[in-house]
Amino acid sequence: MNITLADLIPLLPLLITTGTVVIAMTVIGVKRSYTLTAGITIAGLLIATLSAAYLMPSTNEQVTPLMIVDQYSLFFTVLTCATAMFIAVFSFPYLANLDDHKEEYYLLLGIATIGAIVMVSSNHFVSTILGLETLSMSLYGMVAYPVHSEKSAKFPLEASVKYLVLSAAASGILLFGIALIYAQTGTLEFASVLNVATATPGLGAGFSIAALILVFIGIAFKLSLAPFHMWTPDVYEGSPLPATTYLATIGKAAMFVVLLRFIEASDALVFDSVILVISLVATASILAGNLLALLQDNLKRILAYSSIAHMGYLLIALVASYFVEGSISVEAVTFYLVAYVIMSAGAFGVASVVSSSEQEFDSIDDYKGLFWRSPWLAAVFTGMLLSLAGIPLTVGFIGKFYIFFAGVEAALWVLLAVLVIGSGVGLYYYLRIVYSMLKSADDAHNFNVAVGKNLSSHAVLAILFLLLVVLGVYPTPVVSIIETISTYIL
Amino acid sequence: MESIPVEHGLILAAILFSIGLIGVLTRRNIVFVLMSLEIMLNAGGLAFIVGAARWGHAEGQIMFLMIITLAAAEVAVGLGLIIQMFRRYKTVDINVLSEMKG
Amino acid sequence: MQELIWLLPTYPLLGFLALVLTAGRLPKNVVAIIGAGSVGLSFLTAAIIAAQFLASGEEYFIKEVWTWMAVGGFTPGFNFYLDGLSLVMMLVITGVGFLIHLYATGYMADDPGYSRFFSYMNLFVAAMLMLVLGDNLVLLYLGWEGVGLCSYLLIGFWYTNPDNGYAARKAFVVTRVGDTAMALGLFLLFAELGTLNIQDMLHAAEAEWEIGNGLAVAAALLLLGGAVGKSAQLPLQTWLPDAMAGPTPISALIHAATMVTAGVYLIARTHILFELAPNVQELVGWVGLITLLMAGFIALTQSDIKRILAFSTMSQIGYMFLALGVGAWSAGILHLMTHAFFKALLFLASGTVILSLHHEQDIFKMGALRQKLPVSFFSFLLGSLALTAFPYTSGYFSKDEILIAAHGMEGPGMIFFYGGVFGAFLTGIYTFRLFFIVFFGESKAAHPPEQEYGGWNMNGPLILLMILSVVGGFIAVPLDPLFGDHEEHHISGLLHAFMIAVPLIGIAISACFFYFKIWSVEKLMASSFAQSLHKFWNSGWGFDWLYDRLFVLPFLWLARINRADIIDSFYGLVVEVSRAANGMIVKTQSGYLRWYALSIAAGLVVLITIGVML
Amino acid sequence: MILLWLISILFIGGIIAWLSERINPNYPRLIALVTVLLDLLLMFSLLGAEPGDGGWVASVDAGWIPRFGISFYLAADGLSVLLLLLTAFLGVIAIGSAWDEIKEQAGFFYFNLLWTLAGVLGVFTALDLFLFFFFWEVMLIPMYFIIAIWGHENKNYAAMKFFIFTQVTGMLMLISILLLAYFHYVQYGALSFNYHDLLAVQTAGRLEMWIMLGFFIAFTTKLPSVPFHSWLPDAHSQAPTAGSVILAGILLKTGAYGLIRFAVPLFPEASMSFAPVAMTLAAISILYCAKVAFAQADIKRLIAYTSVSHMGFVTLGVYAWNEQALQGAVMTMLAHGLSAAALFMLAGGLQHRIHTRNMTDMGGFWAKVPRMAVVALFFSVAALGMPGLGNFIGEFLALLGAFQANITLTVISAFGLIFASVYSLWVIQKVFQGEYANAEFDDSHLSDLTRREMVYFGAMMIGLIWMGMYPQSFLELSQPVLVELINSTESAIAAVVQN
Repeated sequence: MNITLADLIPLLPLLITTGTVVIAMTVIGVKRSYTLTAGITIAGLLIATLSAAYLMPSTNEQVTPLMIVDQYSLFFTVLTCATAMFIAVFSFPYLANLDDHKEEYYLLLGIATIGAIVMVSSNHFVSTILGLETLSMSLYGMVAYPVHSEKSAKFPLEASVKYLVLSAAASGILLFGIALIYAQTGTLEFASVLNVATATPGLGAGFSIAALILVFIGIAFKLSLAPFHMWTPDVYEGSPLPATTYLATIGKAAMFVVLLRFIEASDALVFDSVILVISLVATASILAGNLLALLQDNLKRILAYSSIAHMGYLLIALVASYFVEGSISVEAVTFYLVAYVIMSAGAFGVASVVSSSEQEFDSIDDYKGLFWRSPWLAAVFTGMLLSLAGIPLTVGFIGKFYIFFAGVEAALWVLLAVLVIGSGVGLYYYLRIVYSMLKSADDAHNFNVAVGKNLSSHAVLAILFLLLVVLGVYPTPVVSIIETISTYIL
Repeated sequence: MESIPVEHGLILAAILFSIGLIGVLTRRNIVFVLMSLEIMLNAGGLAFIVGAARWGHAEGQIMFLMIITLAAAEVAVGLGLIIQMFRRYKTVDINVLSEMKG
Repeated sequence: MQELIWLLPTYPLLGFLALVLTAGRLPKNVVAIIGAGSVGLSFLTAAIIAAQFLASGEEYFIKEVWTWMAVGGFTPGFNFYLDGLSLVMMLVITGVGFLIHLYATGYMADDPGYSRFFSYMNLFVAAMLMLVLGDNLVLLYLGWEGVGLCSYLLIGFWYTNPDNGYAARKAFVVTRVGDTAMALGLFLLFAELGTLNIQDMLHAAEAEWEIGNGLAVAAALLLLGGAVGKSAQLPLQTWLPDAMAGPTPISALIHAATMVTAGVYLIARTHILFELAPNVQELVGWVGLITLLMAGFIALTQSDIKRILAFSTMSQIGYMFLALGVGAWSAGILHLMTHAFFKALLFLASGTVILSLHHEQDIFKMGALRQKLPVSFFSFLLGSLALTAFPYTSGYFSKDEILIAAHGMEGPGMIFFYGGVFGAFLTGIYTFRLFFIVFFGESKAAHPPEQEYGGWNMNGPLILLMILSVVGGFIAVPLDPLFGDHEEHHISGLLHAFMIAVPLIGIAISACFFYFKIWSVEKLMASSFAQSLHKFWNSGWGFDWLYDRLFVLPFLWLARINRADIIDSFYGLVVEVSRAANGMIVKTQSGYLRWYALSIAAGLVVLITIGVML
Repeated sequence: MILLWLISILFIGGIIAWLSERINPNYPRLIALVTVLLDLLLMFSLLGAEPGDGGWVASVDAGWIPRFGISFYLAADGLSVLLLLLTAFLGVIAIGSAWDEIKEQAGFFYFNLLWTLAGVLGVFTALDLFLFFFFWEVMLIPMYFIIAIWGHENKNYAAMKFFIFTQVTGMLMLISILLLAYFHYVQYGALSFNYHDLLAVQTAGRLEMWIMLGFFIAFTTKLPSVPFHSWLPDAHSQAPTAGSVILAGILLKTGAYGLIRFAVPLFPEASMSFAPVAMTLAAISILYCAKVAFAQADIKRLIAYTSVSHMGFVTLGVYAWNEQALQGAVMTMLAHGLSAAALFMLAGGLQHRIHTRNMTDMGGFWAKVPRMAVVALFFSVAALGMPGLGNFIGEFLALLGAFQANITLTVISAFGLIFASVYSLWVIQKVFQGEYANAEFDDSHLSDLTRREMVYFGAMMIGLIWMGMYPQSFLELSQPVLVELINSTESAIAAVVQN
């Protein structure tokens, strides 16, 4: 089969991003200019975002067997590119003073985004692996980026090694699982494991289950679900903040989209044992995540642990999708992913705005008295944290509401109970951070909170905050969009 | 001609995979850890070959090629990091990489 | 003019407000005018209203002011109900009340809390009038609680001394126990009869309940609970003696003349209900009898002048209960009135004595005050005579009627009769014990009085009350239409003579002990038995001791051991558990790559096993 | 429409108050005061309004999240109006009590204060259960800030406890609400969170009981009732005076309102078969907390426990579910709102003057601060249920009604009247009577109530006397609503009675 030009149109965002990276690379080759490279990347990502948004209403086609470009994938393309752009903006002041080549960072960021775009629009294992590895490879780089810098306070090396080894192992598991599924179904597309090709006798349900679980575990690692979560806090803590942000937002969202498509397509949930396994993982993640974060003092680690819990919440909606007719649980997953990206981008954003590659402020105590030193930053941060805790007036609440709704309709009482307990515990550590911001400011570290220094980052924070509140108070537009696009998954 | 039963191939792959996994668990020398990872990945590759053999498709082979490249990339990055690590810690014992915990 | 009955409580209420709002900034004489004047005004009004009412010859008269609340058939109003009973009560309250106020203007003259004192007093009078004039039980309850509050405030008037505070709280809480029972009675009555308007309620009760009906019994019992609380009868009598901590006019007004008789009023007011529950009515009699005897014995052993009078009050109210118990309603009310006269007299006189001796209350530190304090002397003389029912004094008529009625009752009537007579005998002894010790013998006062304390405003009331105590018995109380219990009981002249003689014998005995000193108490007290008996009586039959063990101490103990609220510790436990869980699970984040890999491998194995096994 | 105004005025006013601080540190309190007074005035227009169908004097209904059949539906009837008035009135009082106490970050303080009030108004008027839950949670956050920023020595713990208790139980209520909406979907083919629609939903048996419990727990946590009460003493003792006023005066009432408006009418059968348990809890609350209150040395903790004890009468009244009992519950809500608020203001005033809440250090203040003593006496007496004052009407009616529903529990609860007298008088004794004690603290600032304070207390006194002497003016407002509610649940309850 040969690809016509028409086929390329849906791939526009992907191509634009790729183009951006290429251009940036050549520019670097010609003349190293940090500002220019960053500018090109940001602009490119912006254009990619817009193009995706432009394509979204009208497009729905299978481009090559590898990629499905429908409204759903385009929606997440928008989300991915936009977030990537935001992170690029955060990175600019953060890396400004790195005593090493800074430009290549943006190449990595761009390439990672390419991988993510491929993932969100993949309904074929090949593209999944391609996207996933592209993403992971560049993430290794981003995590380890300041590794040469003597001044960098953290442990990028340790983080990247841990991440590399473990995620390679996970890829191995994933690949092995895919291979088994392939052996069972004879196709690499996301397809039901039930309709085993008639040509040769099937290898049995147990086989499919084992295969499905292997794949799920491979993905679960990337989503840092318990008990495959242990890398998360260390990697989050060790990486430079923008990389952490990328890992926590796009890395998770793209992976979950794949999981969603795969689970829906493969009818994995017809097997009670698979449902059981997923529920177990969900329970473990919610409890482990929240309990681990309880007394943690390092901001990055807290957010890492909380992300574990949040992924657990998402699994509830995923499980629900099997019991609920209609697309409500898919919508729940989708909306919650959007909410999650917004709020964790915001939370890490605040941290990276005040930090730099020389010194990161990632201890709760660093934020003591922030409320009185910079009400603006504190307000944003508080908003993000309350949203993570699922308090009204924030998008996180609507997300929680979705999850609860799906759970109730599916009558998953046990999981709901776990959800309630988990959220209850969660309140404690979110409020701990908020409270330390409320403390009197006298003995607090004085990191720079001046808005003037990096206006762009603050602008991004403003956008995120605005989204947080608007979607929290009047989510209807997004809700209806998600309602339409979710039909493409089923 | 009489082909090898699929099960056998897959069991072999599984054994390979386990060997690789155990390697990752047991070895303290990071170089060996990387090698064990290679084994795990290639076990997956073998499974693909078996599957491809079962269906007489090309996809399996393609996947195998992909896996090889992928593994190569992983190792490339990995080795780079190992060098950094050796520079900093003068050892390749992965246990030194345990400054972040809790 | 009867329309203006609402003015009665209004005057003192205005007085109260005026005194509170000015917060002691007024000069004393103005305070006195407001304080005593307001009550005087309402007495005048009461007198006129009474005259018109009696002239009109109506049986009752209702003045509706406004609807308090209207909640689904429950519609108590601020309505005043005037009939013979409430007429007597209001006259006693305003009349005696006025005299006591007048006396107090002199008695409290040197007290810094002058204005505060009169504000409380006025509030009390207002509340007491609401109590007796209210046409429904809720309004009565309002007055009931109101007087309780004022009693609390006035007992604890000298607040710097914690003992007074304790006495005040004790008085309030103990009576509150009774009030709660009464409230429950109200709930029961409303639930069963659908109204709390007294007259409608009583008619409904007559219509719906035959005699001895269980509900009637329950209701009557609960109301009785309220009555014994307020009137310091068994088993809620313990608060009254301590209540003497308050200034003496209070003891006269609240703890002798008016408030403590509210229980009698309540029972008389709802007598139909009690007639429906004969055993309860009989119980009332028993309560009265036992109380009056016990109080009598205690009074024998007291040495504090006011406490003696307190216990005698208790025992006199016992007589009233006895009267109610035997159905001698109007006799009971008559005794209520006469008692108000002579007991108020005695208290006020004792007040003069106490002041003259610079706040000395121990009778054994007095003596030979006959010449020094003539007014007090005569007050005490006449008061004591009335109290001991000396023939043709006021007390004589009322007590006489009661005992005769008791004699006429079948069943326990005889016991009531002889018990009552014996009580009168005790009364004679302890009353004149007090009288002789205080006014005769040689002076044991630390610093004897130069001259008697008080001017016209203190002596005037005393003299008026003397007259009333003597002739008060001739006042005809217009109660017959209300109770219609005037079937004449007849007892033989001999028995009657005996009845009259007994108190005199009592007087004679105490004379032999304390005046002629023929017999000596010391000899009597020689035996250890006598001493322990004396101790036992002196401690009021050990009720305080018992109640402390039964209620107070356990409550305090419970309060102490659970100060931290045991329920909260459960949530504390939850916190501890999650902390512990955190402590354990954090250890898994060891930082060792191989450990992490192990967890992945383990998870892999476990999940696969679970998945495939199921 | 006016309801929307009432709420948005507060929201906007809050923001303005916050910003105005930059101009002048004294503006925030002025702006706050003006805002709340404005609200109060607007509310009076509701009093005149002619009730439409269903007795709603005002309502707003706008689409919000159609996907879930969620609409922005506010409506007020007599009951709501009463509570709205209480809210605004105590809002003014609270601002007054904060007037001099809150010095640092005043702007943010009044922002939080007004937003709490806004949330409460929302709770009292929301007739879309999602919206109700939304406001239910919204009012917590500013309250959390008030405690956590301007609180006392142990504020972090207290604020955290308050927040977690209400949040977790709130999630249970959310589940119940969702179940209800889901059943509406199953039975009527459309999702809806509209109160009237959900009233029509048929639930039965154990499931109904579970759903009802979700509401019950959330409401009794806020009320609070044993065993969910233990956040309250901490929150109260740590909160600044204004915070305590809002908490005790208003926030607790949202729980009671929820019981009356939602818990029982939505699940009549379950509620009525559950009534004995609820009333038992009420009785326990009344007695147990009265006892614990008596044991406290921290005066604010003491008052807090008495609040729990008094709110027990509300639960008792609600689950007796007849007109007297319900009116009693409502009157108790109003009267306790004033008396508890006043007592907390007194305690706060004392703490402000002598920097301690420990009663064992106090004594004999009467001579020093007579006005304060008289005021304290008044409100303590009100609290112990003195006839002629509002609290009496409430508790008397509640018990009167409860007696018709369950004699035993009423009798037990009635003992609360005795305990109330014990602890109330104990406070008076300990603080104002006895020998003057100032060994433990510096009493140089122990001054009597200022004229401004007297105005606030005077207002509350008049309020209580009014409630006590002529409660009709309040009862009349709530009467039709309550009767309507009772009638609407009559059949269901009859069914329960038969079984």
